Amino acid sequence: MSALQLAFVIPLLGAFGIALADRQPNLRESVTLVTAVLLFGTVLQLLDPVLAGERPELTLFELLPGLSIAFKVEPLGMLFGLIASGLWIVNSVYSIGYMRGNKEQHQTRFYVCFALSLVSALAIAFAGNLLTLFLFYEVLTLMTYPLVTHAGTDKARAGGRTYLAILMGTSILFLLPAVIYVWHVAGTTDFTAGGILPDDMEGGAVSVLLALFMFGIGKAALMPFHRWLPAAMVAPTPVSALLHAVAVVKAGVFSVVKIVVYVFGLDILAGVTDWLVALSGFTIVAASIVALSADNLKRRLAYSTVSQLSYVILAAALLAPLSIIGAALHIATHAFAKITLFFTAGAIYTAAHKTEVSQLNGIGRRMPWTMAAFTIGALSLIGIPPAAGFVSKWFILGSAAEGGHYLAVAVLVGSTLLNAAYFLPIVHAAFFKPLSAEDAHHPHGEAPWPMLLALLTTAAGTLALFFFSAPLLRLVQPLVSA
Amino acid sequence: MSIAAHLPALQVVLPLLSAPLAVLLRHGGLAFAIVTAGAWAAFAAAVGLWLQAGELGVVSYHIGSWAPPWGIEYRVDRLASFVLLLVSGTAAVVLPYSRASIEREIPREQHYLYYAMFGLCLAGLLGITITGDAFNIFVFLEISSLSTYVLIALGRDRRALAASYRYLIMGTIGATFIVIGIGFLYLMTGTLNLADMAERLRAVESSRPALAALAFLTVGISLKLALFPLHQWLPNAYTHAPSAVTAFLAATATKVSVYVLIRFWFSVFGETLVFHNLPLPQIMLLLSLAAMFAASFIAIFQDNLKRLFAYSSVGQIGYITLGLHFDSVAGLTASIVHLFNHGVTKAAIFLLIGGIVAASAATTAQGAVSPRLTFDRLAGLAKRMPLTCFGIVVAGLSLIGVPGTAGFISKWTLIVAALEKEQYWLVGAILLSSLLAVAYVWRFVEVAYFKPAPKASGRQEAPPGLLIPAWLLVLATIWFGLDTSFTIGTAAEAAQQLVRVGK
Amino acid sequence: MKNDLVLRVVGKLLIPFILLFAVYVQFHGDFGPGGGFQAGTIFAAGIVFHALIFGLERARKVVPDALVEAMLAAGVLLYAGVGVAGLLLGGNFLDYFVLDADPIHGQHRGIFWVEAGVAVTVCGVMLKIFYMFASRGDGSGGGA
Amino acid sequence: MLMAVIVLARTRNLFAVIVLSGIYSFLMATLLVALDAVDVAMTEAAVGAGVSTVLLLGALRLCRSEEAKPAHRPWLPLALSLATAALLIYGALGLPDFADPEAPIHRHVAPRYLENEIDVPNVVTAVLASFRGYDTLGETTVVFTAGAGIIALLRRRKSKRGGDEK
Amino acid sequence: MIGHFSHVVTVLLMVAGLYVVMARGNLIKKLVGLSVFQTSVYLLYIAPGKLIGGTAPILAPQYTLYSNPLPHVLILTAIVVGVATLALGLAIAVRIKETYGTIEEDEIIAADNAVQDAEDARS
Repeated sequence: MSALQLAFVIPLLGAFGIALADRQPNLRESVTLVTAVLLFGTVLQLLDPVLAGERPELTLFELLPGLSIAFKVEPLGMLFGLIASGLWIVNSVYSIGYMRGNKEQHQTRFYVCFALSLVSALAIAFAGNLLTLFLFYEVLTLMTYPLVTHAGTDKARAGGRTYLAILMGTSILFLLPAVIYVWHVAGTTDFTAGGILPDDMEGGAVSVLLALFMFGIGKAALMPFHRWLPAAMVAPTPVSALLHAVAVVKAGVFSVVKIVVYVFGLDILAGVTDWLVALSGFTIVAASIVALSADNLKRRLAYSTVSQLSYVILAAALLAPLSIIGAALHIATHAFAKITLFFTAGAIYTAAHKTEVSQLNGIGRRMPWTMAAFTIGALSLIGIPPAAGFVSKWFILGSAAEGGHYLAVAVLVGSTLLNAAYFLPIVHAAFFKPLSAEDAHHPHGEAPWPMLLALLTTAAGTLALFFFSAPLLRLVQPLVSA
Repeated sequence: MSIAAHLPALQVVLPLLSAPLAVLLRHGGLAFAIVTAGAWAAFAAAVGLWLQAGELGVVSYHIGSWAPPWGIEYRVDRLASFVLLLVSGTAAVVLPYSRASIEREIPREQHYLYYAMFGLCLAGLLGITITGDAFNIFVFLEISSLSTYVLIALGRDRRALAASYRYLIMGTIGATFIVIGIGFLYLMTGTLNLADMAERLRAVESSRPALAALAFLTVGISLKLALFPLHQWLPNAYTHAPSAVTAFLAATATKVSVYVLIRFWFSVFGETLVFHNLPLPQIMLLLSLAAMFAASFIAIFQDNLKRLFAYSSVGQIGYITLGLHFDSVAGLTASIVHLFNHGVTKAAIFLLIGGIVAASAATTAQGAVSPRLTFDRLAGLAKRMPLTCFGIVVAGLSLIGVPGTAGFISKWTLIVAALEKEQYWLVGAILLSSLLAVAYVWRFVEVAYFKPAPKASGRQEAPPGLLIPAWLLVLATIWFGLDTSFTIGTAAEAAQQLVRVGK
Repeated sequence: MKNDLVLRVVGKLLIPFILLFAVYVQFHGDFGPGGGFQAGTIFAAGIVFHALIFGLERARKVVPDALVEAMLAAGVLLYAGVGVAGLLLGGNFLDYFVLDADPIHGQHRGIFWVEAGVAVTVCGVMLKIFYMFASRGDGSGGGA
Repeated sequence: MLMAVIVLARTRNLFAVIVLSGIYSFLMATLLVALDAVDVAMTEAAVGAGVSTVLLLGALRLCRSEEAKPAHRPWLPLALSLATAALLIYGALGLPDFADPEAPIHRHVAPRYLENEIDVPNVVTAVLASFRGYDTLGETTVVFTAGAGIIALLRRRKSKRGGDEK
Repeated sequence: MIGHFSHVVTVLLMVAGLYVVMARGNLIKKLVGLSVFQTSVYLLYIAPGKLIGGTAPILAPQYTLYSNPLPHVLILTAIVVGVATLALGLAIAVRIKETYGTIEEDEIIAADNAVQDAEDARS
């Protein structure tokens, strides 16, 4: 069986095993971990061939005449696949600590859906054509829905409703017709370098199509379709991590980049993406401002995600080779940074039962490791060396300046300041402000060790990506050189 | 005698024979055995005919060896063979299900009559589908209708009677309209054989009786297929009929009526008459849209699960008729595909609901108040009946049109048809209405999965006799969502055949 | 009305003729108006008279319920049976030509049995319905 | 005939209604005879005037015999029926003239029936039982369906129906 | 116009029947109307089959011109179907009478709504 097939079979079996091990928690969690590790191993096996220029393929069956469910691994998908499967390991470790620490209900359902979400994330990453992408895009939504509504409270159900309504609504209303339209005009939906749309397609149709795609991919949280992200904050923290870093939003921006590169092609888009630059720029700034005003830590992180995602869209919309590379890199760097931040948020909640920014005074003394990790994540998002965020931002900024998109430049600079404005105070308060009075009476230390381990790992990863970004670059190089 | 040559006759006669035998024997078990055998035989025959029609294009059979137009002809083209498969296939699945289902819903000494009626209904529907003779359509329509009224009236809720009566009145009016229409056609052409009629109609095309006939047939058939706003009989009938009956009807009765409509529109009147002399397509478009939105919207606010899905059926029929109005191969294909896919999906849903009825009937004292599936009683159902609920969710996704289910295929073909005609706003309408489907399906999901069960009741899944047939159909909805070579292939061929004839 | 002497006498005299007439209509169908359906109805009417005059119970004795229900089915079976016979003898369904060496005679034979089938079913159904309605309510005399 | 029907539509005493419908059927039968449709006339007389009247009366014995006053003025049905009428007349006026020997129904299929190739003088019977024998099989099945259906509905039950009769 | 007199009669009969079905609330009255409606359709078929100077289609040497037998056949079938429907409808009406205690449509609907409301109250 080829590595590609294994990449789908392993997590499926894993999910099955987890379901079987319903009654014994230890067995269940170990199954999860083993699956995650195996999966990452398999995906790694794909890396070398892809670097060597191979494109492993796998065609399952023909869904419609001339349209089949097919997979094809190319650099971008490889990158996303690596991130998803790699972070799953860390996330599982973390989940075990979190779910046990907070004595959550329905843990089996949780782990099963988690595994299945990973399957669909990988399927999206390796999708060989639009139809396959769309199929698993929807599956991912459905698989994450139970995770979002995990608590089962009215609040959770309301959040889940928003989550589902926006993601399904946009995908059915905009993405599906876009896919069908592409098939209608191009006669195929296979991703091919340089795009598949007929060259004689007039600008009006192209920009309409682009709009359909950009709004249809609600997971990319382009305003005004970003509301689901904050709404989904009702979910347990590991789920938030999954949504924000591992699978969901990444699937969104990944699809954006993939479609821009492999369906449109940079040439045909020339001149029709200005509105997209403007809109994503607006999203970046607006979301940052909201984040600034949010006191709830997770909510602040959520809006930060919204703005960070638009970095990727902006970069894609710039249509310069460098910016595309920047977009790809930013998917990776943001993943690591944001998962770190969510892990720390969860750790603080588990250890100190604090959710608001204003309660974090002096917590750095109680949880030094956690807050250190938080600092690294924050630096990365702001884009300060030696954190990975700097690299991707640099590429984007560079290409923007080069292409003379001064609006974009301004947005990037401004948002960097805003990022700093909403992250650094937390760091400052955590380390240099005194503990508040009542906190002094309930002593608490770090979160349980699995959580700590997880968040330190990702923090380390954030740093590593800065120092060893060369392999990443080598991986995504072909995106534009092809 | 070689079986193959006589498949068309056997197709109908076998189930038809099973009914009187069942009455003669007066024994539930035997009746079940015979009628089921008849249904399976019919299914086998349908498969055979599907293959034959694939080779020959059209299979013609002269009953009584009287050549048409003097005798009655049986005529199986691609479309007919497709519908035959749907009808007999559904029956073949639903009948084994009935065995376990009606135990709880119909008094024991009635069972053999239930099976007899079922056999008759099946024979009637098959007869309508296969015959090539206008008046014969009417006769078999009545067979299926009368048996249907009885089957509905067998429901244990007294409202089943009222529903059945209402259906009888509306159905008979519809049938009479059809007779009037056929009468006009006969008086203008002097023949009853559809093919012959089509040819001779060319001469008197767009004469007033021809137009009147078209109008009467369309109205009458629309009554039978519950085209909005002629659907009033449907919700009550589906809600109060026995579960197995609801499933069977939802999958077949309305679909066969659609088939008859297609038959008359495309095979007899032909496009020029239907689509150019009258504003019929526009009317059809409006009514379809009305159904897609109004009915689905009403469905959202239903408090009774069966009723909810009954209204959803009315809405889904809108998609089918919508495909008709395009007057294109693509549109016709979409209609036919959805006709099939929706049949399978709805049958699955109603069978599963029947499972819920049975399970909750088991909890309430035997023969007590028939359990009404109001949402408050379904809270936390997923804990008690995980398989059933999951099945309903999967089928529900198919109603929404989520990729990987049969419903997605229907939607895809429908949208392609709309794009082909460059009616972009219609694409939007189709997608919007499927959001309504999301709404009503999710009402069930939230109640069943995320509402705490009233009392900590243990797990009590529906008996396997009910689960297995239902899940067969659920798997079918997934299968036809992934491998469409059969559905789309056949539908496309059928559509081309029809349009070519119509030209 | 059971014990009205005149009625009883008239009935006794009349009913055989009604039944006879039914039989005539049945078999004369090839030449004059009439046929299985009318015959069946008239025959049933005769029995109904009997029931009205001599009471439902005695009628039930003459033509028991079980028999009636059997008639319902038997007629259809007979009709379809003729059709199947056509099949077995190598013709199409309901092909009467093959029922006899001489095709025309075969036709006659076929029509004869078919009409018989119709008559049996119709008569059965009429009686059944009558019994049903009659035995409902207070159980005494029938509809009229 | 029209009179009968109109009175029938007006009166609310169901007994009268049924008798009227019986009369109506008889008139219909005579009219059919005038139109040479002796078989049909015979059947109509037996069925329309005989069987259905008995049936209706039987049913009436089990129900109330007065119809309640209609609560609301039935404009919608009126409109619908008039629309139907308009459509019918529209269509009917295009039909061949009454008793026009050139009408398609006399030219096309029927002649062969009248050749009497199977030597059955009563052509109606011939067509009924042989040419279109399958229709008649269907007809018989319909009757059978009705019979069996009525058994299913009216047979006295040991176990009472579901307890919804509150 | 005179050539279509029979049609006009037919139409009027039909519509009267149809009106009774749709307008009247009494179940049995509805059924009567329904049978009138169906019966009148017979004329639509039979009348055009008549030929002036023709006789009933019962072949005999002394006649040459016969009316068209085919409509007769069809209508025979139609009559039977009609009466079957009527019988079934009556049976249902009787059962309704037993369970509801009335055969007036309005009252039945009222009763059902009552039950419906009860359900909604419970939920």
